Amino acid sequence: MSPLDLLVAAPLAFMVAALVAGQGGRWLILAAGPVMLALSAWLVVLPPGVAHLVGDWDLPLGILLRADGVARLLVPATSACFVAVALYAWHEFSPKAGAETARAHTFWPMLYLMWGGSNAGYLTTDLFNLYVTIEMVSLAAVAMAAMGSLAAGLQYFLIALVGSLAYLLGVALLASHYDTVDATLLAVRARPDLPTLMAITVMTAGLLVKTALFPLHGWLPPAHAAAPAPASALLSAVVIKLGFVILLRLWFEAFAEIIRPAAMDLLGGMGALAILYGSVQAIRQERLKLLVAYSTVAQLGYLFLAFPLIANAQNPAEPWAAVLVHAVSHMLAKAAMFLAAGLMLKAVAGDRISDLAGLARAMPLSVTAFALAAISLAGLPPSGGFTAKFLLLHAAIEQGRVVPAAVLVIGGLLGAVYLFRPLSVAFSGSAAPAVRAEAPLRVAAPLALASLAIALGFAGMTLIELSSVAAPPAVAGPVQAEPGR
Amino acid sequence: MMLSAPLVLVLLPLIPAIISFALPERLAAWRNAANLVAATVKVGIVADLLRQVRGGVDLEWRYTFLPGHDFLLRVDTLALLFVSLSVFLWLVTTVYAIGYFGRGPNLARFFGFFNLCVLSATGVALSGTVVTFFLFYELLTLATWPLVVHNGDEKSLRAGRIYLAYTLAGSAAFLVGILWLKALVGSIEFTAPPDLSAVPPLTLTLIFVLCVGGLGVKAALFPLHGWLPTAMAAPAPVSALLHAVAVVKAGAFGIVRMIYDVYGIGTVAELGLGPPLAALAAFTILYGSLRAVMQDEIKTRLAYSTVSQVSYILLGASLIGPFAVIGGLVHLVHQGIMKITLFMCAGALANRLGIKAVTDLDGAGRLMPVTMAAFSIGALGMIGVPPVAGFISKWYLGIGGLQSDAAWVVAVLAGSSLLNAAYFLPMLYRAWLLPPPERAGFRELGTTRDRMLVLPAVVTAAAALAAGVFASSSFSPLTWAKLIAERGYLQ
Amino acid sequence: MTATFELILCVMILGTACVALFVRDFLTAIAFFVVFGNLLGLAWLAMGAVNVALAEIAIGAGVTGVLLVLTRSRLLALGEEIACGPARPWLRLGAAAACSAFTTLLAAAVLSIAPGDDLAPVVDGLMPRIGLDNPVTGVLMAFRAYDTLLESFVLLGALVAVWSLAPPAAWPQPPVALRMADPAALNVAGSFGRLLLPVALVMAAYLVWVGSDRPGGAFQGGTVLAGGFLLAAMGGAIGLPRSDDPRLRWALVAGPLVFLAIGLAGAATGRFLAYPDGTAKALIVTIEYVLAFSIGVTLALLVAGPPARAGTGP
Amino acid sequence: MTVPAVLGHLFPLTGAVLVGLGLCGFITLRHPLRQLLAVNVIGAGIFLILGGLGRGEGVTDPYPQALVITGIVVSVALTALGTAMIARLSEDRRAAGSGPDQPKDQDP
Repeated sequence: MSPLDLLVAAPLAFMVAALVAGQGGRWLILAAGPVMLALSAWLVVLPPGVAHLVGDWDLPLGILLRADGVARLLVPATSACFVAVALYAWHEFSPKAGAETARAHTFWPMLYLMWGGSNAGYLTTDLFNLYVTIEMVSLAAVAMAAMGSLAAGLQYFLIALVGSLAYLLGVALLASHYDTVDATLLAVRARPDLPTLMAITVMTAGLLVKTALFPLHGWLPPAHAAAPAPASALLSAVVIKLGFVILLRLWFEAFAEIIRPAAMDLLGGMGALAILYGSVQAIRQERLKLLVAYSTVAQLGYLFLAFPLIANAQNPAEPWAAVLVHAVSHMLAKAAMFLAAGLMLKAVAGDRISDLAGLARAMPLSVTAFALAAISLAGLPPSGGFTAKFLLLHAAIEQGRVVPAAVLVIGGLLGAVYLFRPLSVAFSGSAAPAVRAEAPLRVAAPLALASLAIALGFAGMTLIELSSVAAPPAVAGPVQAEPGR
Repeated sequence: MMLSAPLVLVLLPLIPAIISFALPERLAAWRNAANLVAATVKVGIVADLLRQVRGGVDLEWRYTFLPGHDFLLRVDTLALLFVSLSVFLWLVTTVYAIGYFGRGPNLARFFGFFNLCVLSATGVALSGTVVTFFLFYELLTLATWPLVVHNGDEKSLRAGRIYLAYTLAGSAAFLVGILWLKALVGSIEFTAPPDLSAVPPLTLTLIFVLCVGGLGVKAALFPLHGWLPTAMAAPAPVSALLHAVAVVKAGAFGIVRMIYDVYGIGTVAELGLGPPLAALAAFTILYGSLRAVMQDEIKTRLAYSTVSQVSYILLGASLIGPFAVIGGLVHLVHQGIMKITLFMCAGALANRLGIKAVTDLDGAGRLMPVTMAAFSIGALGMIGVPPVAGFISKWYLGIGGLQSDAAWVVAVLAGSSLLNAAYFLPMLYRAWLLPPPERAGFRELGTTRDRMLVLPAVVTAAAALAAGVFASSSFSPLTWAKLIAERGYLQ
Repeated sequence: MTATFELILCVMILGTACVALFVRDFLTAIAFFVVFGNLLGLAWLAMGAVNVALAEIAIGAGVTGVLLVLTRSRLLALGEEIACGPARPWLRLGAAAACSAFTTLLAAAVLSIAPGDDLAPVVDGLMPRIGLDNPVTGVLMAFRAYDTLLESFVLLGALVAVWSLAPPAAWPQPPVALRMADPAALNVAGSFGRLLLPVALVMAAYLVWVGSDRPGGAFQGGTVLAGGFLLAAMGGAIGLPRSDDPRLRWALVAGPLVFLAIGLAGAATGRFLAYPDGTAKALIVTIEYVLAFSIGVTLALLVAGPPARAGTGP
Repeated sequence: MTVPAVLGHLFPLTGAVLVGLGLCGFITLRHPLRQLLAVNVIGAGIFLILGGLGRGEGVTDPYPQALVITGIVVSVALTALGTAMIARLSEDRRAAGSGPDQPKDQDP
């Protein structure tokens, strides 16, 4: 038995259980939560370099599972998100007064499907296997988005479908060309010829659409803003990350040797524009959830802004760690923020930022969760978000890159502008508005996630060490790397 | 030693912070007790540290925060100067805040964030590396914001927005500066100034401008002072401790660190950075005083006075001569004690008599003689009348100016003193010599709460007087400032 | 001769695809899409990929075609037109230009890849270890069983996702009735369905059975089964189940669950999804039967759509 | 480019053209159901590329065959979800248009 298998098998087993249990499906989280957290912890403490082939069938035919730094950071964070979201949703997706609804029945199996799919994606090195995991996650994501707005869900569905097909087209070319779709083998075999470049291009384009990098982000804000709070949290925190992780695997592992610096700069430039555009849009929003959704557009930009910084670094391990820490802390903080926003908006029965007036008095815990998440998202210390932006800014300045450095600074300030606006409204007024009392169990979910995002700020060294476990050569260690050839 | 003294000192306010956040309003008495006990314990710890450090003990707590960036808390003489000031004033302000608020709304939140501010200010003081300093400096911003918007009205929300805009932009510039410097010369500890000789002068100057610009925001250096007067929308205890002491001093303290412990006097002189900064500080001194004269609202007048007075510290630091340094450092303490006295008195007047404008001060001395006496001592000190502490600062600054061949400093000091007199003396005149408007029977020290509101100001006023009268005693701020100068900057 | 046949086949594939995409009337489009799918099946046959040909005809053309027809009639019943959207001329031109350029690049890339069955020897070398003769089943159920396992959950997840779309009042009613409205048609379909369901069952079982040695397998068998269920439902021979029916739930999860359980049993004795020596064939056939049954039920319900309020239908 | 090369790549080239056609359809067509059909054409094209390039002497490599079968099943699953969403959206739109008496889609 290995956590590499169980982290995928267990959620799928829980999915089956939830489907069979029907109305009682929500109770399963009480078992699934501890099990998955324990498995994640097991994964983190595995000795470095643990990897095995499914069914012992050798490459190039078989599928390799691996506990690298990416998985060791993202799997536990994903588990934390799912557990917290599930605890929050436990109340929201419950059968009410005997009249069970479709959502109370279907949310839980889909949650586990998404969970299993995410874990499977983080752990595998097989590009076709990744296609299947993308679809596992997308399927659940589309259905969750459709719970809020069918129209937005349908738009998301069609875009995601084309994105996955673009990715699949690349996989098809690679499989035919190299007779393997394993990233570790491709890293050795890949040559910079037309089919390979074509494959990289279409795969990247498809994944960027799914990751919603500016200017391919159009579908994200309506879908993420309309969904019910737990679904929004999962969509913004977890779903987006899978496409990004696959991009990391492609750009820094499978094709690290053949991707040119100009391509890195292109992605970095799109990231920079995403930060600026997403932040400005977030500032302009009047509805809280749209603000948070545009914040996702902006925050994703940082992940890509880091690409050229990693590729050109003297010591790529640091920006590499930064980008993973950013992914993890964004995951935690964004899930926390959507859940906190959901609680607050539900309490005031509105959706506008101006509806939050006085909530710092009436719902101090929810506002605290929102504020802690905001600190991490704006990259203010002490938080995981700060650690990530600090390392990125450090790398940008060290490399003398003015534009990324400026964007990092401006993005942080714009982030503070849009994130402190709802807080400011929450602190306004002198009388506490009459709202329903906070349910301690539900508040605990965003509070725990946001606190984790803050706590990451104190664990910088541990995170950097974890991120470097089994890291691909292109991003490993202080050895002078020669990227771009 | 598991629990290092610097770490304990920094983290101690966390205990009352958590207690304050957690306790419900009906247990307010317990909350007050926790705050007072913690503040008193901290004074005790600092007193002990003062003794140890005087004897040459060096305490530090270090932990690797990120590769190449240590999180370092270090007790040195300069750190202790700032820490002593803040713990003393913390205790006083805690008493004052309890008296000021009584049982108002949101006090749990207020005391919680108040403690986080003290934590940050102590951290700023004890930081041993630039990055540690930055962390606490930024934390200070975050912890202060809820206090600025405490009242929740449109005015304080606007103040909060402006405050964040200024300070976050400032710290962003500061962060860029320190990371740039780090990229050039490696990690920067205050005790071991980096070797800057290999860095081009233009780059060094740019980095200096970024850092001092960033720190200058909190120090309210012209033209970065805009947030301070609007931030006076906050309740009086907040203005008192944070805006007269913790926040603005954190900026000034940071600039002192930059000049003396990061760049070093030699490099600053070589780059010719002293005179422009001194000129800017001098301009801020005069500008702040001029604006103060024009204000009618007492708190805003005091705020502009702060803008002016904090720049005395910068003036002293940028003149780079032994007497000027001592004058600047000692003013860090003196200005803090005097300004907090003024703010606490202003708060008491507003709280009890509803006096907010200078023109309402008529006869206030007769209604609240104790408060106004304290206020007068503070005001006279600010003007620089001997033997109040402010005189000592100005004296040393003046001599320092002459030493550094900058005789214009004396002119600036004289001009500023005149302006100080111009905005303080009319207030004293109205309060003591004009008749009060008709008021029902009013007892200044009627209840315990009244006493908690008024007596802290008396204590600080007495301290301001003592710091001046006993300036040459071995425990005075002046002596300590001299010790810092001897140990650190005058070899 | 073969080349000519293949050339004509390819031209027809492209032609039917064009019509299916761009013809104004959507029913015509669907008809051409089904023809297109069948032609693709022929192409796969021409390539000697009988397994894929079966899957393409049954699933790609068959099930997808039925889905499109049913959805079309639902939309028409709601009064919605499915016109060939009047895209702006410049958009059409731009799209055509961009897609031509993309196609050219893609074609060039394809041309520079040498075709070849380089992995076939590897697969053949491994086949004796699992005791099957159909190498495609070997890849699907052993060498890349992990993909197939996850895929079975994708199918299950798709049904759950479709169910999640049920209107609040409709849960847990059965999907929209597929029973034909015209009594004469119903009569014909009814007898047809009654006749065909057992045939489908037998055929599905046969497909799965031969799948281990010759073309066929769980997915193809499951699709045939689904077809049988659907025809029977259209003819009123069987009713569609309520979505909270526990028997239905077990039928849906049985395949994926057995697959997962056998995979985990492998993990307990050695490696996840590894079959102990000598048991491979038996285990694979077991999985395939249960999986085919679950796939049949799942596909049939996927086609039927989400639970609906009584009385709504095409 | 020689004639034999094209003939040897006949199916994958057809696949490439199908991908282009499908993409063009996806961009220009407005109705989601037609877009879904276009997506299926793209998918068929990709499978044809994958299978056609795995074609050896006489038979096709079982490895790409297995990938294609997996791909076809995933694709039908997604198509089913897509058609269900399109139909439900249409129902909702009609309900919204025909009057407020119809229960709106809302949070449970």
